[in-house]
Formats: sequence, C-alpha cells, structure tokens
Amino acid sequence: MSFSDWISQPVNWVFLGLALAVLAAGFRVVTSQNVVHAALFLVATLAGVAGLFVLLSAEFVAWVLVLVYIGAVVVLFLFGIMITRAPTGQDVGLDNRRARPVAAVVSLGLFGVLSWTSVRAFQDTAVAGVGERTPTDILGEALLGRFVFPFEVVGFVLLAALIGGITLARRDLTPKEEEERGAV
Amino acid sequence: MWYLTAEEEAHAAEALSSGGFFAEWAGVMLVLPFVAFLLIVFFGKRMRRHGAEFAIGALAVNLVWSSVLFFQNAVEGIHREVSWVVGEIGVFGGDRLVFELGWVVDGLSIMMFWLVSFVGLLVFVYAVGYMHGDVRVTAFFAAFSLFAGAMLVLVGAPNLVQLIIGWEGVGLASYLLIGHYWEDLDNVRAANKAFLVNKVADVGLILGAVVLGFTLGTFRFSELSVAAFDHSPELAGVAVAAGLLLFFGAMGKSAQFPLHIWLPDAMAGPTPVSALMHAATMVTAGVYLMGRAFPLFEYLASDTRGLMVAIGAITLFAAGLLALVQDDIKKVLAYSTVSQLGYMMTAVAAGGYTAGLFHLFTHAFFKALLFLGAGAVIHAVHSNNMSDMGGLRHYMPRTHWTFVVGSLSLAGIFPLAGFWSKDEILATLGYEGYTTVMWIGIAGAFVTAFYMARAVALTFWGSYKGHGHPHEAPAVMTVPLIGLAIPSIFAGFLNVPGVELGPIRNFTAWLGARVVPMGDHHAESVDWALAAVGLAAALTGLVLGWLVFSPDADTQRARDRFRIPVLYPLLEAKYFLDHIAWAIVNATKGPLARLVDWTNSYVIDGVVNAAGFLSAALARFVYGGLDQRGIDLAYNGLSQMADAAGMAARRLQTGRVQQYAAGFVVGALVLVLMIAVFR
Amino acid sequence: MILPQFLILAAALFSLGVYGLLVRRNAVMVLLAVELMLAAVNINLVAFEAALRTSQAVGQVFAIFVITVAAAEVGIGLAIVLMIFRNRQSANVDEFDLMKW
Amino acid sequence: MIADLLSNFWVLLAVKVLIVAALIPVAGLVVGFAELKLSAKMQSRVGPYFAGGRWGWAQLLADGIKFFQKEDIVPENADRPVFKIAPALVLMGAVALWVVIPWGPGLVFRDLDVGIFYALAISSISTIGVLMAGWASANKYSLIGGLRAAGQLIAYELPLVLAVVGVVIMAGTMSLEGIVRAQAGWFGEGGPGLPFVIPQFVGFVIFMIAALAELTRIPFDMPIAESELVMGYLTEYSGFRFLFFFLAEFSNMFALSAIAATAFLGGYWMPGLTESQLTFAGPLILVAKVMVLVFLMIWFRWTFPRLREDQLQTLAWKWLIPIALVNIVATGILKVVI
Repeated sequence: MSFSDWISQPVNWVFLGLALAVLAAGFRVVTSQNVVHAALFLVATLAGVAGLFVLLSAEFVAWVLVLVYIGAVVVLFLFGIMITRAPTGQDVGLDNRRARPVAAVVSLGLFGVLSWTSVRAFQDTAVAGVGERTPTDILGEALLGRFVFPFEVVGFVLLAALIGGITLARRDLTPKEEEERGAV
Repeated sequence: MWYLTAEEEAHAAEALSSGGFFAEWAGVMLVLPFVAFLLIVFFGKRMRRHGAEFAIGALAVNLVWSSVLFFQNAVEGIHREVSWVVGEIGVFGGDRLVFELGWVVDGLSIMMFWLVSFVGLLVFVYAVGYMHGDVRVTAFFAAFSLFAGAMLVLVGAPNLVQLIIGWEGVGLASYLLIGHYWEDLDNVRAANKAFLVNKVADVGLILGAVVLGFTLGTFRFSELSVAAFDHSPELAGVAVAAGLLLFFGAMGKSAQFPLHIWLPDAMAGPTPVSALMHAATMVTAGVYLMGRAFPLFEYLASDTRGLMVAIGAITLFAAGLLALVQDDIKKVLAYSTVSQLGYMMTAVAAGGYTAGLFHLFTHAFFKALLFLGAGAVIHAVHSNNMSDMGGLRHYMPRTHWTFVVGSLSLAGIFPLAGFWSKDEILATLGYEGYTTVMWIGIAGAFVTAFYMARAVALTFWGSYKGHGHPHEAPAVMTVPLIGLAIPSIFAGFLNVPGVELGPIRNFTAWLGARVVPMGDHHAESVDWALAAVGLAAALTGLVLGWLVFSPDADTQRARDRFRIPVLYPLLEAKYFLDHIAWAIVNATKGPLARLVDWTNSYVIDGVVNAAGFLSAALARFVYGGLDQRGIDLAYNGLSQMADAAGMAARRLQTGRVQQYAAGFVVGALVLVLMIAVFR
Repeated sequence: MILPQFLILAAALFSLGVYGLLVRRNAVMVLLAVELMLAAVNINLVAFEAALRTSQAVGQVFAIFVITVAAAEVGIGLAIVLMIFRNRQSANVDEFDLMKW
Repeated sequence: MIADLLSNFWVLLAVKVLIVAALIPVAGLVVGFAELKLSAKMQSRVGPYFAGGRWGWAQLLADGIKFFQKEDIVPENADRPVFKIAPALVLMGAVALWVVIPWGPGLVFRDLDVGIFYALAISSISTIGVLMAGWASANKYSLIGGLRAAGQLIAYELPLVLAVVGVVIMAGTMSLEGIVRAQAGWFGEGGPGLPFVIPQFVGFVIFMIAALAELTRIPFDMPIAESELVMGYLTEYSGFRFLFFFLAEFSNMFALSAIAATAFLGGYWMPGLTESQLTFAGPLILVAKVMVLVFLMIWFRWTFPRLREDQLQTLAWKWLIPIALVNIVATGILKVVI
C-alpha cells in the first residue's frame, strides 16, 4: 500500500490528527518543566489514545480509559502533586540534565527497533474500522467467562493496592489526636 | 531357750498370710508423704497452717493403714512382697540384674511403718505448735514430709537398691532440717558434718550392696535371706566382707562409735526434727538394716559378731558418760540416743533380733517423748541450756510429768517400757555368752539413770535460773506428749517373755513373721535375777543423781561446777574424737592431694603434653609450611582477584533505578538486534 | 487503516515514556512516564485485537486488565512517593540510592 | 431535499451540534431561573422581578450579557493557559453529556452501546477542569477549593457508577435507549411497564446523593463554601469564564437529572402512549421528569446544612459505597432468580 493510497482514506486523516496530538502531548509530558502541566498533558495524551481506541472499534475500552485514567488516576496525580508541592511557573531540577543525551539515544534506538520490527512483521495487515465496533456484551462475557479468574485476581490486586496505599500514606496519629478521634 | 523345730523351719514362710488388700496396696503409704510433699511445695504457702495440713493428713492415713496391718500381723502373721521392675542395672553371669521398686510387708516392716506413722503423726502435730511463727514453716513441713516418705521407702524396701534410695532420701531430709536455721553458720556446719560423716559410712553400705548384688544376682532381701538360710556357698564366700560393709554403713546412720560424732551436732535442727529423725526413726535405720539382713549375720557372717558387739558396747557406755557433762538438754538426750543405739546394735549383733528391735520400738516412744518435752521447755525458756532452767515443774506440770515418765522409762524402771526392752537385751547378751558386755550394759543402765536424774533435777527441780516467765506449752504440744507417754509406760508388756496377750500374740511372734525363720535367741520366761540386777543399777543411778543434783539451785550450780580431774576434760572434749577426725582429715588430705596432684602433673600431664607437643610440631609444620606458604597464597590470590573484580563490579550498582532501567532497555535492544541479525 | 501505523505510534509513545523514565528526577514525573508507556502498550493490544478479531476480544480484555493494574500501581506508587517525601522532604529518584553497596 | 441533506453524515453532525449548542444555554437558563424563583419562594421573597417585564424572566439573560461585557481578568501569578482552559474543559464535560440523552424513540444524538457508561465517564472530566481552575488561580482559597472538589468528585464518582450498575443489570444493556425500552417493556409489549425507581429505589437515592455531590451543590458545596473559602476555585474567575462555570453547573444539573430520569424514572416513556405519540410527547415528558428532579435539588439546597469535609468522605466511603455494593449483589441475585 502506497502512502498516497493510505492518505486518501479520510479515516487516516483523523488518525493522523489524533496521532500527532498524542505524540505532541506525550512529548510535553516528558519535557514539560512544570509538574502540573505535565500531568495535564498526560490528560491530553490519554484523551487522544481514547480517540484512537474509538477508531479501533474498542469503544468500551476507550470509555474505561477516560473514566479510570482521566477521571481518577490523573486526578489522583494532580491531587498528590498539589498536596506535596505545586508552584506555578517553571520548576528547575525536574530533569536530570546529564542523562538527557543518553536517554534520547536509548529511546530513539528503541523507537527505531520497535517500528522497524513492526513494519517488517505486519506490513499491510488491515485493522477493523470504526463501524465494526466490538459489542460490549462480548467483552462482558469474556471478562466474566473465560477470563473470570484473572478478573478476580485483578480485583484482588486492587484491594491489596487500596489497603497498601492507605497503610503507606496514612500519618500515624499523635496520641492527642487519637484521643480526639476516640472522643468523637 | 527357744529353737526352731525342723518342721517349723521348712514351713515358716508358707504358714504366713498374704495379708489381703492392705498388704497388697501398702505402697500407698510409701507414696502419700511424697504427694503431701509436692502439695506443700506448690500450695503450702497458701494454706492456713502453711502446709502442715497435708503432712498431717498423709501421716494420719498412713497411721490408719499401718494400724490395720499391725493388727492383721499380730493376729495371723503377714508376709507379702510386691516388686516392679523399673530398669536394668546390668547383666550378671547371664542373669539380668534388675532395678526394682516395690514394698515388702512383714513383721519388721509393719512394725516400722506403724512406728514411723504413729510417732511421726504426733511429732507433726506437735510441730504445728512448736514451729508457729517460724520463718520457713512451709519448707520445714515439706522437708519433714520428704523425710517421712523417704523413711517409709527405706523401711518398705524389698531390695537393697530401694533401701539405699530411701537411705539417701532421709539423709537429704536430715541435711535440710539440721540446716533449717541456716542463718547461723554453726548450723550449716553441723548439717555439713552430718552429711559428710554419713557419706563416709554410706560408702560401706553401697559397697556391701554391690558385693551382695553381684554375688547373688539379685538385690532382694528375701532371696538374700533364703540364700543365707540355705548356707549358699557363693554367699558364704563373701558373707563376712559383705556383713562388715553393711555394718559400716549402719554405723554411720545409727551413730555408732566412732562415727557418732555427727548426731549431737545434729541437734542444731528444730526440736521436732531431733525427736522424730535423730532419736525415734532415722537413726534406727542402721539397726533396721541389721535386722533386715539378720539371716546373713545369723547363719553365715557370725564371725563378725565380736567386732560388732564390741563397737556397740563401747558406744553405749562411752556415749552415756558423755551425756553426763552436757549442759545443753538436747545434747544430753542426743548422747543418750547414741547410747541407746549402742544397746540396740549390741543386741542385734549378739543375735538378739527381737531384743534389739524391741528396744528400738520402745525407745522410739520415750525418746521422742523426752525430746518433745525438752522442746516444750526450750520453747518456754528460749534457751537450750539447763543452767538457764530449773524449777520448771511449777510452771509446766504436764511437761514435767510426761518428761519424768519418759526418763523413768529410759532409765529402765519397772514396769515401764524401757525396763522390759533393756532387760531383754541384757538377758540376750547373757545367753549368748557376752557376759562382759552384759555387765557393761548394766553399768550403762546405771549411767543412764544417773544422767536422766541429773537432767530432770536440773530442768524441773530446784529453782528457776533463767529469765522471763516460762509457761506451759499449748495443747497442740502437750497432747502429743501425753500420746507418747502412754506407750512409754505400757509398750513393754507386749513382749514379756512367755506371755501371750490373747489373740494378739507376743511381739516376738509378730516380728518373726519373715520369709525365713530368724534363728532368734529368746527367753521363754523372765530372768528375774538379771532383771533385779539391772533394776538395781538403774535405781542406784537415779538415787545418786537425785542426791547430787536435786536439792536447790545453789547446790546444783556448785555440783555442776565440780570437775573430776582427767575424766571431765576427756568428756568435755568428747574423747577428742572431733580433733582426731580433723587430724585424720588434715593429715591425709595434704599428702593425698599432693599425690594426686603429682600424678596429674607429671604422669597424666606428661603423656598429654607429649602428645600435645608432637601434634603442635606437626601442626606448626602444616601451618607454616603447607598452609601459610602454599594454600593461603593460592587462596589469597584468588580472593584478591575476586575482591578486585567485586570492587570493579560494584560501580555498576549505583542504587539509581533509572540507570538500571537504561541498562535494561539497552540490553533488550541488543537482544532484539541479535535475534534479527543472526536468525 | 493498517496495523503498522498504530504500532509505530505506540512505539513512539513508548519511547517517549522511556525517555521520561530515564530523564526525570521527580518520582511523580517518573510515574507519569510509566503511564505513557502503559498507554502505548494498550494501543498495541487494542490494535492487535482490531487486526486479529479474536472471538472473545482478548486484546481489549487485556487492555482493561492493564488499565486496572495501572490504577493500582498509581495508587501504591503515589502512596510510596508521599511517604518518601514526608520522610526525606524530597521526591527525587536519583536521591533514593540507598540500595547500593 | 431535507431528507437527502440529513442523510449526509457531516451535515447531520453539524445539525446535531447546533441543536445541542442551542439547547444547553436554554436548559441552563431555565434551570437557573427556576433556582432563582424557587429559592425566593422558599425564603418568602419575590426574587427577580423587574427584568423582562413580568416575573423577571429575563433576569438571567441580563446577567449573561453583563458577564460578557465584563473584563477578562487573569491574576498576576496565575498560570495563564491553564487558567483559561479550565472553564472550557468544565463546560465541555457538561456539553458532552447531552450526546447520549434520548428524548424520544430514535430521538437521540448518538445511541451509544455503552451510553450510560459514557455519560459517567465524560462527567468525570469536569473534575480535571475544577482542579486546573483551583491550581492555576495561584490563590490558596482556590487551591483548597480545587482540592476539596477533586477529593469530593473522586469519592462520589464510585457510588454514582455503582448505583447505576443495578439498573444496568436489570435492563441488560448500558444503552440509555435500551434502558428506557427495558422499563417500558418490563411486563411485555404494551404492558404497564416498570420504572426502575421501584425495584432500584436504593440505587436511585444513592444516585441522587452522589449527583448532588458531583454538582458540588448544597449540602455538598464545601469546594465553594463562601464562609470558608470565599468562593473556592471560582474566586478568581470573572466575566464570561465565570459564566462558563455557571452555565456548566446548571447544564450539568439538567443533564444529570436527565440521566437519572432516564435510568430510574423511565425517561421519555409514559405508560399508555404509543411509540409514535412518544416521538412527539417524549421530550416534554422527559423535561417534566427532569424538572421534578431539579426541583428536588433546589429544595435540598434550602433544606440541608452543609456537611463537614470528614462527614462527606465518611458518607461516601462508609455508607454509600457499601450500600451500593450490597444493592448490586441483591440485584444480581434478583436477576438470576427472575
């Protein structure tokens, strides 16, 4: 498939737009010198990824991504950042400047190898489009049928993470505070 | 004279009853005091009487039990032996030499069971009053219960091993109780002395047990008796040696000259201890052992008799003399006890089985009575010394009268218990041909009466020389006194020669209920002539003592200060026996220790050192030559290489996760490329 | 649409994540970079699912699993960072080098 | 002609966007005016009176024009881009909700397979906007307000979603249209039907409480508690950016009420009406139901006192979520039994 064939499909314009947005936002996530900005750019990246999922006929996954990531995970990030420290404006020392060239080389090499292998391996394999979206009930049956055990395990992992997070992050009450709590 | 017919000999054991339930389970009596001991140890301090309840309860049960046995035996004669094999000591000539525990119920052991239970119970009750307010009442009763248990184990022992266990058990209890007031160093010394002297004697007992056990292949008394009765050849070979060894052991526990030196010092313990252990029961264990092994001495080891009778005779007279000069009332009684033990030992050694044990029986009552009386007095005046007493008959009449009864009984005044038993001994000695010893015994009776008259006079007559106001002991103490005074008066009638008391037969018959006949020599009727002589000697002693010591305090003091030259210092110094013992120990311990040291330093150490030097030289070569210069070099080189490699490699571990991640990604890339290139 | 276009995009996003992972000093920022990488992985999973059309939508199911586990990971990760920040007044990864010789 | 035109995807899309864009301000105005007048009634006041002649009906229009005229003030230390984007993001979340609300049989902009799930997911986006607003204002009251809002929204998103799960289980679909059909056809075609508020009353109560919290309305209005935080994350906003927030709140109020009405009260459906009748009567019926719920929310505003922050969290984590979980289990069992 030549590039002109590829670009002539309108859906690929949408893809291109989303991809560029995702990459641009992703780039800002790792280069932004403001913590909050980075987190917000992550929101943009994930929104773009959700759009890509819709393109890829995975609507349910897309909304899961929105609900879990944008609705909860990033909020949690922002929450954590703002509770600890969140100056507006530039924040020096977010990056390890000496590591930049090495990291750039490594990630570029990684990108090269991955894309090269992907192209070589899958050439012109077509993917399902927007109209052929996966019915949600198939997902539901897969989750609660064939994958019910991993599903339970994931639920258990979440529970463990919940308990672990509470245990780690809670501040031990001072005796006075404990007394006040007990009095309530 | 009284001899067995052939038929009687053959059927003596078979004629006896097996005794029924109470004999079958007589072991309960052996166990109960130990149960009481444990209960006292664990719960004693919480009890109102600090654990005395348990001790008294156990002995009360025992008294009922042994009384039943006593009457069964008196009516029909019992022999019953129960043994359990609990272990193996070794193999002897194809036979297993086993370790057994159990009980033997026969005339001798029943007499001892009953005696220990009866006197023990009264003394325990007395001790409740006597020990009131003491700092360690619980410990006292615990040790006392332990003693009772060990004593019952001893007298119920069907074999020598169990006897030795009980023997050492009573020794332990004795040690604990002599040292009851350990705050005073003298008491500790006394306890140590008693323990060590007993240990010296115990060596003889244990060696004797070993000799007998390995000769017969068993430790059982019954088989020993049968073998002796049958004149077993192999036993005959060792009989004299074994007999002497056993007698040596008995000398220690029963305080025979010259091993009697521990007993007067043992008076450091509380008075009830002196009464029960060091007068009535424990010290008679030696006499009991002689009685238990009597067939051995009767049928085989009769050659040892001369020595044994001699030692008994010396003991009875020398100890009696020592009692004359003591100021401490308990020591008077202690030397009196030694003297009476001499009587018993002499009698048994001379072949008077019944005579010796009958004296043991009666002596237990009146000597315990005297000790308890002395205890009541000490309790009242807070002093052991008769020079602090006097005139107490006005203050403590009950104690006075019971003490007088005990004294008269001990002195052998007709018709009290002591008269009959002492007369029996003197008669036996006469029949057996030990005439000299018999006269020594009569002289001893005189001495006995004399020092008892002195003790009564100095304590209860004259006028009070001490401080404060003495008062009568409480009922819990006087009731046991009366309880002991009654048998002190009447016990003698049990064994009037030739008199049967209806269904309850003569004491001789009870005591003869054994697996084999005793071959005892026993008078069929009272030898009134001899009795008159003995009584005369005793009365003379009494009257003389009375004349010398009774009138009043001043006379007493003057008379007491009168010192007979030569004799008095000799008695004062207790024949220098303690000095001699010290001298022996001091003289031997140095050379002996030096010999051992020399052997150790030059012989043993020499061998060890030589081996050591050789090994060291070899080791030095291995170490210096092979190890240090050869192997270590190689290992050091290797380890230095490893060290250097590690130092180089540890730079990789920076602790920075991101560097690891970078390395990880690079590694993955390289891997992918390699697969792509080389596929 | 063809598969490689999504794979290359995922590769690019993943590489960006790796870059952020290696460069960032702040632990929270490192976590953000990890989220990028996880998003890239999810793109791959969903894209493969769209290409292969398994009968039970296995790729999407696993994408959901990844999202869920990532949520757990963020929760724990942030708790740890908070803890460290509270104890050391710093959330810089290159200062957590206690686990070395 | 018109049918041809509408069959073109892009034209249809443009029309739909236009309708939504027009509906949102109208809905916002209606709800806002209702709030003004109802509040006044409950407090025995007259409320807006002069604007527009009668009843003060043009009051909010006048307010809107006033807001547009005002200067767009950005604080000196504010993070300008974030500060500016935040209101738009919040409004966007509110707008996107409208896509899936069915107004009648087939009268829906996009009947998504995962409709109700989409609605809940999209509504959570506004949380980000609130946080952005709070942080970018560079003002401690704003930041605290933003953080409070974030904590509150995260906490109440869970009961919101879990309360709906019961309905989804009963309907067997996440499509809002499907849920309405399930309620209408519960006792067979043409039967009386069953609004899910009856079997799912617990879920309905939880949903309404959680919705109030999501809207940060009294009694859950700690993020903008005047007496504590001036105006919370809204403190630094003025002019049309404030209007965006204002509009988003009322629009959200309407949209969430619409979703609640659809999920629990039968949506556009009313017993006794045929499908063709519902095509015309549906929107009116839905609006009527929505206005009942909006009235409820306004009523609560003047009934309950404001909660404390820890009471808020306790209510969510210790009461609503466990009850919602129990409700789900019970519904599942019920479904299996039936």
